[in-house]
Amino acid sequence: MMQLDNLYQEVILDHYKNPQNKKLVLEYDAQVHHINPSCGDEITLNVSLDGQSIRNISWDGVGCSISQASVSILTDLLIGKTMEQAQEISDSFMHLMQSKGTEKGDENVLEDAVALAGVSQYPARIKCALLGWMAFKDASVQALAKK
Amino acid sequence: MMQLDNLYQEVILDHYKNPQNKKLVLEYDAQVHHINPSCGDEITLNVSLDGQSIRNISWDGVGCSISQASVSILTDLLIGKTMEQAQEISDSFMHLMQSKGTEKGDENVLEDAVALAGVSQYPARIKCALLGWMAFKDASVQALAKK
Amino acid sequence: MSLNPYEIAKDFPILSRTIRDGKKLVYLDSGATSQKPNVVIEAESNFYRMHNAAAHRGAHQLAEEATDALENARAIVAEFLNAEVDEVVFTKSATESLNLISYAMGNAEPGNRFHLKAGDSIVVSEMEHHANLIPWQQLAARTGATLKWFEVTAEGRLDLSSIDSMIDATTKVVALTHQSNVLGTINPLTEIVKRAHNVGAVVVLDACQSVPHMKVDVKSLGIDFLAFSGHKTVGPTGVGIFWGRAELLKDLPPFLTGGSMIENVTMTSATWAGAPRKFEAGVPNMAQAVGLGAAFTYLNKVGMENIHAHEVSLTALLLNEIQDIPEVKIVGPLDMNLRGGTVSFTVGEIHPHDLGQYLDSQGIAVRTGHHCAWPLTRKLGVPATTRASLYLYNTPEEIHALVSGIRDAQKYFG
Amino acid sequence: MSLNPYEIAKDFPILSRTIRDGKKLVYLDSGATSQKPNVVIEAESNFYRMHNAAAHRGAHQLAEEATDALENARAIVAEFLNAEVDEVVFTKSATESLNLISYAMGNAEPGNRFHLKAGDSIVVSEMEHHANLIPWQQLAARTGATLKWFEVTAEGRLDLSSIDSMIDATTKVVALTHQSNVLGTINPLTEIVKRAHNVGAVVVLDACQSVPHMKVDVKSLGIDFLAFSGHKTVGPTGVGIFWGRAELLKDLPPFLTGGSMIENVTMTSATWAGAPRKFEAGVPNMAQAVGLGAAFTYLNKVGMENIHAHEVSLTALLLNEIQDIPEVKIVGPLDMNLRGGTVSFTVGEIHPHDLGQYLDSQGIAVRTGHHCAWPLTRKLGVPATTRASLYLYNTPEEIHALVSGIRDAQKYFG
Ligand SMILES: Cc1ncc(COP(=O)(O)O)c(C=O)c1O
Ligand SMILES: Cc1ncc(COP(=O)(O)O)c(C=O)c1O
Repeated sequence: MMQLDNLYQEVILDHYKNPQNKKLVLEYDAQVHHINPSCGDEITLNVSLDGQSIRNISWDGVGCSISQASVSILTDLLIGKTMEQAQEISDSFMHLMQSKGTEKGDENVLEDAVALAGVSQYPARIKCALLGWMAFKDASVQALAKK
Repeated sequence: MMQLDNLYQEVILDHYKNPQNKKLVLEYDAQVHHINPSCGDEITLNVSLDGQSIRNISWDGVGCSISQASVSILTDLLIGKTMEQAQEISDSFMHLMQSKGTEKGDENVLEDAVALAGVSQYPARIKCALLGWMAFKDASVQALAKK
Repeated sequence: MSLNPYEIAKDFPILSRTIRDGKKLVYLDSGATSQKPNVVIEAESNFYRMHNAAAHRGAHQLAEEATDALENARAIVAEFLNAEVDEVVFTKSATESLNLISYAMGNAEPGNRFHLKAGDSIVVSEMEHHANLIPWQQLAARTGATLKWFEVTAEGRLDLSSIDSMIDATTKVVALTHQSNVLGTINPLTEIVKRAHNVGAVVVLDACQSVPHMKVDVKSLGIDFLAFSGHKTVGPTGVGIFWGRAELLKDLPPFLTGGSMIENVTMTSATWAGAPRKFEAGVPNMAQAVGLGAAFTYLNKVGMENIHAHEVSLTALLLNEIQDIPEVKIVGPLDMNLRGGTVSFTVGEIHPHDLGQYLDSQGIAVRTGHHCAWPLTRKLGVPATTRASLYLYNTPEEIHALVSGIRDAQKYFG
Repeated sequence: MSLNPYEIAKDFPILSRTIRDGKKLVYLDSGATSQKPNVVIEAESNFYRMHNAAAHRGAHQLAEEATDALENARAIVAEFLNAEVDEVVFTKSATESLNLISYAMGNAEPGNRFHLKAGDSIVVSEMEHHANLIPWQQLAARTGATLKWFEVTAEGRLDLSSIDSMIDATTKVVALTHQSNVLGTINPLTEIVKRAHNVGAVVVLDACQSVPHMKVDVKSLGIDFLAFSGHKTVGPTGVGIFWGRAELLKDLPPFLTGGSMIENVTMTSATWAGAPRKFEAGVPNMAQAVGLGAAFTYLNKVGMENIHAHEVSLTALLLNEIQDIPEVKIVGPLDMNLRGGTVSFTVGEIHPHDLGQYLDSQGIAVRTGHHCAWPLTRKLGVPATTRASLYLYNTPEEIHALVSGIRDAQKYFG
């Protein structure tokens, strides 16, 4: 239909309607609460580790389809991965977000997250897509520090 | 020669070179010190009254030809006048300064001070011409209050 | 006489540009910032091209002309507000104006009428923009004074039921928005001003959302200080107004210090010029002040009554049509009694960001989020809202475009 | 490569206008404010005509474009100064920038590295502009800290002989002008920065008169904070820069509070965004920031080295010719060692106001008075001076015009 469909890909709307791991589990190594100051979107995110592996990520929050889908996809992607793998994936996602629409993203690394490629053409929405990723980064650093 | 001659009339340059009453007399009813904050010109002015009459005005200060000539002319004009007459003359002078070059001033009231009419065309210089008049106003109010 | 928005729109060059895939721009975000007519843009350019010099700082002809241009703009603003010329202070924005008054009060020594201390109170409301809330929080924290606030009712009105206990003998300042930038609510001032003055408090009015849209007469309102931004009133960015009653400005300490606001300076101390100079440190934002003068001249020509009437009729149309859309919930008054042309709403489960993005794809510019009034948004029980804010150049067609856009978004995200 | 001022002057529309009775304008007052090239005027206009919306506050296309324009301007300024992008804060002027740092330090709580108290000291100099003096006087008065200052020698240089006692363990901040707006003196910074950092003090540089005229690299200077105004650097009025090192901006409390500088807000408290946002409350002066970006792009194209070389050669010419005039006395350095293109002087008994007025009648714009550096003027033992300040568009003919003008004034008032 139109340019907007690049932003709102099917995958994103699916995750938005059926968000993964959107229920805070009670056991965690670190919990963070992040806010997007410009729109008021909020997220609480719990991380638990198993040595250098990510045992679980769970979350709750309010936000737009982009921020909700992005964190939902993140949990699918990162649970079970090592911290090193998670770092790689995060870097790759960050890179995609800053690409101003020039890149499609590596499906082998980013899987469903490539559906968010269109966000990079809407500068004001990049921070929506990053809200969950920033929260995860913060939480995983805290969780590692605790060990 | 040119437009500037309206500003620097012979009378003004004469008063500038030979300022009248520019020597503070020691006896006075009120002494004030006024400053022109934009250029740094300063004046100290003493007033002594005799009932409702102006017995003497003396002054000292640094400033441009306009400010020096204006206060010199003021002393010539106002010494010996009643406070009421002084008020009339001051009002007339103030009016002339705000005339933007449209008036010549009433020579019967303002005498030599009509030579300052050209100042009204140079907005930045009006406060030079008024420095002494403001100081006199302030001093005379103080002197009256004292009585 | 009435206003023809189609003719008006021709004066604003940006309104003829297109958005995204060639969509005509429908600009419904004037509450954030208004667009500028050619006369304003050119007034600023012409100042640079013809008269630029440091105002109040030179005896040469350009400096005289720059001074004239600046002071002429001040006179236009004063007349617009029915204020005295020396009561009008040029700042960079409403935000600076509100920081000016709150910092200046913080600078007041004991004995000064503006001095604040523990036991004193400052009254604001729950519907304040951050710019009229945080500076007062900070002042309270610095001085030990208490911050109190009027609550907002479910209908989006100030709850004045407790006015006598809210504004009491401890109150030194009541700082209030004239019109809410979220709800569109216009606050009734008479009773508040009367109560404030009865207890010896001053009233600071945040007029950001009123001055652009209706006649604001500082004398008949009876307020003490007023703040607004030029950029919301078809003027340039980078200029705002702080107005205060002459006898109050006399006692109010300065805020920014530096050149041109002084009477005398030594290495260890300084004394101040009179108002407005005392509050205008440094080389002024001359071109922007001149542009603001041109903005008010333009608005005067159109007529503030016409502008207000036009906005009332558009807002009534919008309120009427938007309420027919299923799942739309308006936050703020549903009728036109004491309300302006700012309409915020939610649309079912569609997040405002997503709705705004969809509307943008249709060329329609609205604002989404908390609109810098986060405590209010929280109080309303929503994470965010979508806001359409109208101005003189908006048309009935644009209202219809918004309404259709919302319906289409419902299908898109449905 | 060198600079052709006759070609440059064509870029500045005001320079082709006439003064008084049809005299060609000879603008020698760039120290007060510079003139603007067409590209700067148009950058501002084009922003309004094409991209105007509230930056950082909307998801619609215009808001994106406005944000891009603003952030692009920030990147240009950062590159110009060799700074990091997030270290560059848009203010309205140098005056605001200097008030920002001094008020922000005043807001620092005990424990914060910027907290000041009795026993601490602030060091300035006798050659400061009021904008870099009064804010520090006020901060000292508010906190109980002591204000100290470097004196100025008869040659118009900083007297650094007492540097070790002047900057000592009590010193928290050294605030200094880079180039005097009266004397033209360029202050040597290496020793001062070293000494300040040795005792744990920060160095604030007033770069109003240096950034427009020579390459200023904040990293190689080693300073901590810097302030200047856009309008003196061929940019618009209403915009200034505050720069600070990233790790310092992190700890520095905010100054103006309001919208867009927050992280979270409730009715009773607020937390802050990171720099630069933390220091930019409210809708920014976007058009002016964009104009400043265009100004630096223009200066880069001409080349700062070329500009500096041009001014050095004109100043040498002026110093040479003016000293041949009987009764002329220059205040400030007589040679070109560490000196810029600002030359202040007295001419016998002719009062600067009268001299300035005469020159104006010939189309020559200079400044007269204390140039907002009253303590310095007093120290020099003169009530006022006449100042010629040069920039890239000035020509040797204009220097000759000034010199003849002074000689003619001597005849006129002789
Ligand atoms: C050295 C110096 N510092 C500070 C200022 C203040 O700049 P502004 O008035 O643009 O804020 C000026 C110019 O007026 C200046 O020359
Ligand atoms: C009600 C209200 N107050 C204050 C402000 C702050 O204005 P500015 O950001 O122009 O300083 C705004 C707009 O942002 C507003 O709508």
